[in-house]
Amino acid sequence: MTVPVEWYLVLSAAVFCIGIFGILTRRNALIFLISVELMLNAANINLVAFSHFYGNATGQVFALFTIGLAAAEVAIGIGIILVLTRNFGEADVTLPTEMRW
Amino acid sequence: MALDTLGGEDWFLHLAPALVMIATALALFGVDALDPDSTNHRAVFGVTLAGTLAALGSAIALLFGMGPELGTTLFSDQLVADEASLLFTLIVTSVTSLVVLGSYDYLEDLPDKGEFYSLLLLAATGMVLMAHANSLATVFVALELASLPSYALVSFLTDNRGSVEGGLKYFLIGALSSAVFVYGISLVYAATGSLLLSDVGTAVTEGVDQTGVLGLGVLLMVAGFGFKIASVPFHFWAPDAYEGAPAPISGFVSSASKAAGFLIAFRVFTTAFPLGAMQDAGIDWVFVFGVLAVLTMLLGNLAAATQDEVKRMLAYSSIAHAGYVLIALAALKSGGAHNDWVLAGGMLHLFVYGFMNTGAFLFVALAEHWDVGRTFEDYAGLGEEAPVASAAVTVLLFSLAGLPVGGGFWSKFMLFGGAIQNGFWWFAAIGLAASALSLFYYWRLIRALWIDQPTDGGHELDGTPTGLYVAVLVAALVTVGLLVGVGPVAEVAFDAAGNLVG
Amino acid sequence: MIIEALLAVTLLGGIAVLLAPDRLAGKLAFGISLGPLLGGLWMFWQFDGSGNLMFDSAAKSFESSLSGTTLLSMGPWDVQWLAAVDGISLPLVVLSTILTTLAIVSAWTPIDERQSQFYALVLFMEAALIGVFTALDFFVWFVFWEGVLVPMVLLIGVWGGPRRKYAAIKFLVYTNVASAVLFVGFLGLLAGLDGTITSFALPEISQAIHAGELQGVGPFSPEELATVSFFAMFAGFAVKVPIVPVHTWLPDAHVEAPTPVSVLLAGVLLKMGTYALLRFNFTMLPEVAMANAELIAAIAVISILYGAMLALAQRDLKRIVAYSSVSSMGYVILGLVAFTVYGVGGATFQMLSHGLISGLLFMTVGVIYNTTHTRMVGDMSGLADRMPVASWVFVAGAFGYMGLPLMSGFAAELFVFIGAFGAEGLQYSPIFTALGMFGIVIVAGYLLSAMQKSLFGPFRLETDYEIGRAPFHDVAPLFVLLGLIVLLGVAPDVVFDMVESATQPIVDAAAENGGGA
Amino acid sequence: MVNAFDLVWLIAALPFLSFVVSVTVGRWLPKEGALPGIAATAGSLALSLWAFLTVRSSGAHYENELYTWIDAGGFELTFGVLVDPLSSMMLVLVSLVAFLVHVFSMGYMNDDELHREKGGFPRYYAGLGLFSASMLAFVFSSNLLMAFMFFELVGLCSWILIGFWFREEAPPSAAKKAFLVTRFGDYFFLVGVVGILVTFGTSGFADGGFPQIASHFLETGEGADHIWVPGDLDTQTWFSILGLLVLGGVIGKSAQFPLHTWLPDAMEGPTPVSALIHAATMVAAGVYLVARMFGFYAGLPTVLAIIAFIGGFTALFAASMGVVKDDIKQVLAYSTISQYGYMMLALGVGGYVAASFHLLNHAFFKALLFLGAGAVIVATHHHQDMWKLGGLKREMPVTYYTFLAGSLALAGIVPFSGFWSKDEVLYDALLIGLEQPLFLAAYAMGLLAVFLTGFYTFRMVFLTFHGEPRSEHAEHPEPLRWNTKGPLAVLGVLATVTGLLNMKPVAELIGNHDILYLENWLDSGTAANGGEWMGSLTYHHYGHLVHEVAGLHEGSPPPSAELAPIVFGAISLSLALGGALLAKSIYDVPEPERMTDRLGPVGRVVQRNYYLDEFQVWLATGVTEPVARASNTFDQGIIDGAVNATSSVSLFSGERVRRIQSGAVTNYVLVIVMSLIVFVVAVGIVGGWFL
Amino acid sequence: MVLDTIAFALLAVVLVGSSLGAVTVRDVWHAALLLGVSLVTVAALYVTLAAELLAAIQVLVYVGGVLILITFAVMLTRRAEDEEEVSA
Repeated sequence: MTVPVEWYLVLSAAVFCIGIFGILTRRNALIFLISVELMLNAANINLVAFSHFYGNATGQVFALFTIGLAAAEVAIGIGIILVLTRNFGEADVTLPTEMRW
Repeated sequence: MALDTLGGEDWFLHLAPALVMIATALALFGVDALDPDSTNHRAVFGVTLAGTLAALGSAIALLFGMGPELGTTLFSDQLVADEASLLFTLIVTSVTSLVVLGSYDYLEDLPDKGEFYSLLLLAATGMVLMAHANSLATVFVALELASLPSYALVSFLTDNRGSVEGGLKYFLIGALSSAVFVYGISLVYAATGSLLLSDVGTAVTEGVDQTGVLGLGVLLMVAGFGFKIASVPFHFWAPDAYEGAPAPISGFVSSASKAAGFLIAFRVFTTAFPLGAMQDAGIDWVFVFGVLAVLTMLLGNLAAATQDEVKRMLAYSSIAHAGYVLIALAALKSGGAHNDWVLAGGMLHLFVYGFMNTGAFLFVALAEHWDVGRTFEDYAGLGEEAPVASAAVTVLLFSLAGLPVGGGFWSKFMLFGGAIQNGFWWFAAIGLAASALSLFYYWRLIRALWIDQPTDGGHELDGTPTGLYVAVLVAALVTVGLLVGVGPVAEVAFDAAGNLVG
Repeated sequence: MIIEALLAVTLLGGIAVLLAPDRLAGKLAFGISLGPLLGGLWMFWQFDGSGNLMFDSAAKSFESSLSGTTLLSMGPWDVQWLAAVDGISLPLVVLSTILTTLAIVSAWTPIDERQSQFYALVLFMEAALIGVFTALDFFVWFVFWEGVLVPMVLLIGVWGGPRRKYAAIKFLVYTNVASAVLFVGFLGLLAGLDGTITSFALPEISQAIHAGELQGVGPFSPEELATVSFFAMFAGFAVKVPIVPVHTWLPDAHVEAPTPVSVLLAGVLLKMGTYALLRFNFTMLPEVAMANAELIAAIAVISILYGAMLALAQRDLKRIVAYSSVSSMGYVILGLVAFTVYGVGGATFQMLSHGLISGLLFMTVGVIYNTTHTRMVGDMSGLADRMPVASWVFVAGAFGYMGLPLMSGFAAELFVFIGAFGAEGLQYSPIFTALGMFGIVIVAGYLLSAMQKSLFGPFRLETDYEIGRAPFHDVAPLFVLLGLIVLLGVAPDVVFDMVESATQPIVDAAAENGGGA
Repeated sequence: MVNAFDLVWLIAALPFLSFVVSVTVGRWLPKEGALPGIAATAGSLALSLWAFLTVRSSGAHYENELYTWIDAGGFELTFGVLVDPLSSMMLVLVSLVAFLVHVFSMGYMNDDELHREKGGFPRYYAGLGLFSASMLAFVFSSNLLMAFMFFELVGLCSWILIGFWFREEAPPSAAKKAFLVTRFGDYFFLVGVVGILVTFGTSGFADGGFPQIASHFLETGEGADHIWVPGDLDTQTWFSILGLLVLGGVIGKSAQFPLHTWLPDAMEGPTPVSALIHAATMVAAGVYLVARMFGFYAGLPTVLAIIAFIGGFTALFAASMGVVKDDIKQVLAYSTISQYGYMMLALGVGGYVAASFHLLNHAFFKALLFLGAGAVIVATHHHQDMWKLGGLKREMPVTYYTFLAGSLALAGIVPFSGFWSKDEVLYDALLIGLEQPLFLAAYAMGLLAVFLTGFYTFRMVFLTFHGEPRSEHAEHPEPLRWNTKGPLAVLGVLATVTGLLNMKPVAELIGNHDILYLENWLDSGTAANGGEWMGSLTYHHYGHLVHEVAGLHEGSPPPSAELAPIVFGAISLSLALGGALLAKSIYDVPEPERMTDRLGPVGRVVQRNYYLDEFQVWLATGVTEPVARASNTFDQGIIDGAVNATSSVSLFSGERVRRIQSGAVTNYVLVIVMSLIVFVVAVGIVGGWFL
Repeated sequence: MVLDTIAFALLAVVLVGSSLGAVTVRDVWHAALLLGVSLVTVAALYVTLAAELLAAIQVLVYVGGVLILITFAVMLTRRAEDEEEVSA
């Protein structure tokens, strides 16, 4: 391994931050989902990189779980987003604000 | 390889509650699949209740030593079976049983009953697994297993904008939090090279090079837990989701899910991040939890005090209670003589809280069933019309406030007493002040029930929903029973806490 | 077993009353309340204990075989069932049972809705009161202590006057904050005794503190811990007593509560505070009390005078009696801080006396209110013309309150004054006492004015019905109370003997620990 | 053999029994309680006489504990009986007057159809019975605490009886005022009692009692160990403080300046009550108390001076107000105050015998005057204004002559009783006054009051009985029955002759001190059996204390030692006569004029009682009430306001806090992320991650 | 050696770029496509880290499953939006 593992750390952090940036700036529920996926991927990059670094498979296995769960999450999320669209007419997360305070 | 040694000695016995619930959930799919168009509610309900009660019974049996010896790890240390896991299995299965009981009447006119119950059981299974999780990987998987069905359950009323809104917020914040959480795990892995809690603990104790990475990871994990247990400032989903969700689900999520979240927090932070080593490394998570605890107690109670709707008040009160339990983490002290007391207080409070809070939410379910309305004013006069249920919820509310009419008194005493013993008297002071304030808003509901005159001549209460009634009564009776019978539970909690903080 | 039996009878009776139909509830509750009443009197008759339960030297009376049973284990600590009485608590138990029975009778007229709930709550409260005065394990005690709160707040909230909601929530939150404070204070003591004690038994804790086992906790040295705990508990109990400036819940609660509840509130509930002060603060931590004797005495004197001045400004008969309680309770504090047999014993005696007299006055005001539907001094005049019995009983009670000799109030106040006047541990004790004693002038001022304006003069009251005599069951309790007041005034030794025997150890301990005398 | 002393408790118990009878079954009895009262007081009188005679015959004194009220904490508080010359004399006096008043009441109350109080008489006789019981028990109290307790009870009875006509406006108000003002004095008394109990560990009067301990200490300096003194106060100063505190009660009860204001108002009560309580007995309680514990006061010169000065001042002050009153009972009330001033003056100068003497005489002649006034009042259908009376001499001869006897006694005209005792008081005061100027001032005031007394007494007599009737009622007074006339006659005789008991000037003149019966009687403790402790209750002993311990020496003897008492007696007699003659010249005319108007502003001030009532009312309503109201405002506003503010602030902040839950999920995320960043930065900086 | 570094740099640039694009482009559909790009890039990154299996699963599950789901959702939700635009 020639690329220092810290670089992966930095890269994943960058992706993670991009994800947060997306969540903070966009109102579309799907973009929200996409951003979350990016963050999960950032975690995976870390896991895989350090799995490689430490030479054990733990990280990779965990990354596998993460991918699976991310998929499930998207499935549930899309279900909810569809219901949201049905009820509120738009996939805009800032729309439902009936419950507050 | 024989079946019984697949994951470790007697693994299926250790995991019996979870397995029973998974099996029940699958059976439900089966029952439901036979005739999807006209679900036989009684059958589905019966199967579910039988399953949860079986799980509850097995948990109790295990706790009483009728199963294999406790304190073993399963599946290459991925899972652990000890007093703590059993205690929380007990909490989760009890709450689930109550919620199932209460759901029968609640679901009467709703579609997709089978799905509801199976999601409930799957979520409960996830929570039980959370109680058993012994590695960051299983923690995350179990957490997600518990969360994903919960999202669906919260937005179960697909035509109800409130339910959808609550579900959406729950899901969005949940997704963010799980991403943050898993990123935190990845950083911890990066710093320590392991996901097993004990191994992480060892690595931390031996010292890690990347303190910043570890610290960031820990804090991100705190955020993840904070979401799960609805601690300020990660609580934002909670009031909206609890308010929007079907009332039994509000009770379920705010009791069981919170309890499970707390247990893994207890386990992770005591095992994987030993306090002494972490403080040496400059990662003072106790301080962070202290801040969270104070913020949560204050904000939860203050916001609850000014609510107009009963359900939302209970939602904020549930946040406030998370604040009390956070003291269990915040009042730990490196080498403190009474860490077990503090931690046991937290566990005990979660146990009692499971009954008190679920009972209270089920009472709201009862009111929703009767179409009473949402605000305190709408509840006026219920005490005369439904005296038994009102009396039960009165007891529950007083107990929530910490008056010694129920087990809530003991658990609060353990929490605050332990904090004082460990020298964190200000937590006790803030907690008690907050409790006193909490009495104010719980009283508003009691007042509405017993004192206020109904504005438009009372309610038309059609029918007596037996299931809900039984559930509320059982919750109240257990709560009162815990006033005198808290001893055995407290012992288990002490043992469990002793195992964690050693 | 008698204590346990009293508790069980009262609790089960409460449940029975709860299930009874409304029209029978009052009579049934009366019948049930005779059980604890007779039991209490039997205990009083048979009492053979001596000394103070908090001390080793005590000869316990009525301690059953159940005592010492471990209810719960909390880690290394046990919560036990410990119940016994001594010369301080037994009179208070008897007072509670007497007043409860009388309050139930006096409720027959004014309480006309949700009767079974009302009487059941009263009985539950009686059980909790007996518990408070008999339990010797902190947690059991605290359960009873808070257990009094719940029925009381419901009684005020459901059956109270027009502002009952405000009064109830104020009472609830106020006293609960106080409980929280005292709880922290006591937990501080427990923390300081870490490793010494294995149970929460108050005698054990008290003796451990006296033996100097208290250790520092956190930033506090043992002395600081004792002081902090003392004042935390003092503040907590002060609310219940109540002592100025934490008294403002009292007038609201008293005024809004229905008459029988006011009777119990003033007659017994306030005594919980002073009883606890005596049991906890002044028995366990006498040296702190003595070190701050002047401060406490000043608080007591302010309570007496300020409370009396407030009473002077009131126009509502019930409010007058309510504020006068603040004043009267000040005497108790003054007596306690004196640490003399007459002071502490007189304080205990004053608890009893005030319980009886304020109960009598509240009941009389209630009888008047039942008939006239007003309590405002300015609204009525010459009531003695139409309601001679109630009026003259009120006069008798008022003179009892003013400390007329041969009534219990005089005996109690005199004992307190004698005890406080020469208190060795209290600097300027004669001045404090003399200032406090001025309360007897102000009390005469407001009670005489109120009587002159409302009872005497030409009869004047606008009603559209005939003002007539009150029914027998309304006035009968008044005479029972009056008889007891005179009995205690003429023969204080009936009670004071046992009070003295329970007081002496406290005084001795104070002399040893506090270095006074 | 039954001993009289063993039955002394019955003296109080019998009237108490009549009280119980009146309260319980009184309304069904004939005369509604009067008869049991008469029987009981007659019994008391008989027993008192028996006790008196026993004391006289055996010279024995009797002290006994009846009942231990409480015994705790090192000293016991008891009820006991102390019968000695002073108390036995007082017992006879009180029971006699009580008996007569009971009899008179039948005529005054029961026979008066016009002012019948429906169902009220049992209450009246209950009050009288309770009063008699309390007063008699007060008299034979063996200790100060017991005395205080019955002192308070007589106050209660006074309240009940003044407010007897409670359906009217004024009586309840007067009753309240009487109780409050005396209560104010009793407050000091109670402090004093408590102080004495704590200081000496006992409040007994007699053997081993506090007067003995105190005087023994003052005399010899011994026994300091058993005396508790607060702080580093000088013991004698402390005694003086205690003495002054007790004196507070005396001033209140005996209506001395400045707490005298209640007594004139107390005249709202039925007139027999005024006679019994507010003239003859209860008001005497204060003076009696000082006499009772004179062993304590006798050694305290400061206190004695204060007593004397208050007494002298009150005598003059009250007399000046008596001059201008129009209501016959008011005149008598102020004269009562004035006469008690004389007694105080006497005590202040060590004139223990003179005070007792005047107390005795005054009780008879003032009771007589009040009953006479009562007879007038009842005969004229409750007209009390002297300007509406007049000329009653013809229609009511018995009343007139007895009233005249009482008036002569009051004015101090020889040989009626008042002359002898008043003269002795003034003579004693003069002797001390010659040495100490302060006492001389008191004497001068007393002397001046003699003139005023003569004046107002005869103004009253002339206006009431002489001249022409000035109203319908005075013209045709109702006839009176035996039950009114009988008591008047008895008292009339007594007022005339009791002065013979202690004719000091005569004794000095003839050099025979044996005729000083009263002085010898009060000194009989030593004379009779010479018992060790009884010495402490004798006039002799007191005199010794006053002279040796208090240091009040009698001044240089007057120019002619033998003539002295006569000379000064003549001076006061001539002053009294002068006053009487002045009154005659002004008022014994067919058409007397109101002279008060001519006095101008001074007259108005006097007529308004020097605005002292207004001042006290102002203290109550102008100072105390605003303070109370201010306290209430403070309590409601600040203290309760703070409580409510706490809740408001909580709720307000709750209202604010919950606003961060904006409902928009992006805001939630923002807050979560920002707080996460804050946490990371904070913990990072604290933990040193960035180093 | 250098090759690895260059590959990493290249992948990193693509990853960051496409990720940024995914969260910033206006159109959701484009965002989904760009997410696909970044997911594939991550898979490529896995290959460089000797996690070929994971890379395969990443492509299968993410690109094959998740992305299709998202695409599907985009279609569904967009239609709703369009309808609203039409009606508006």
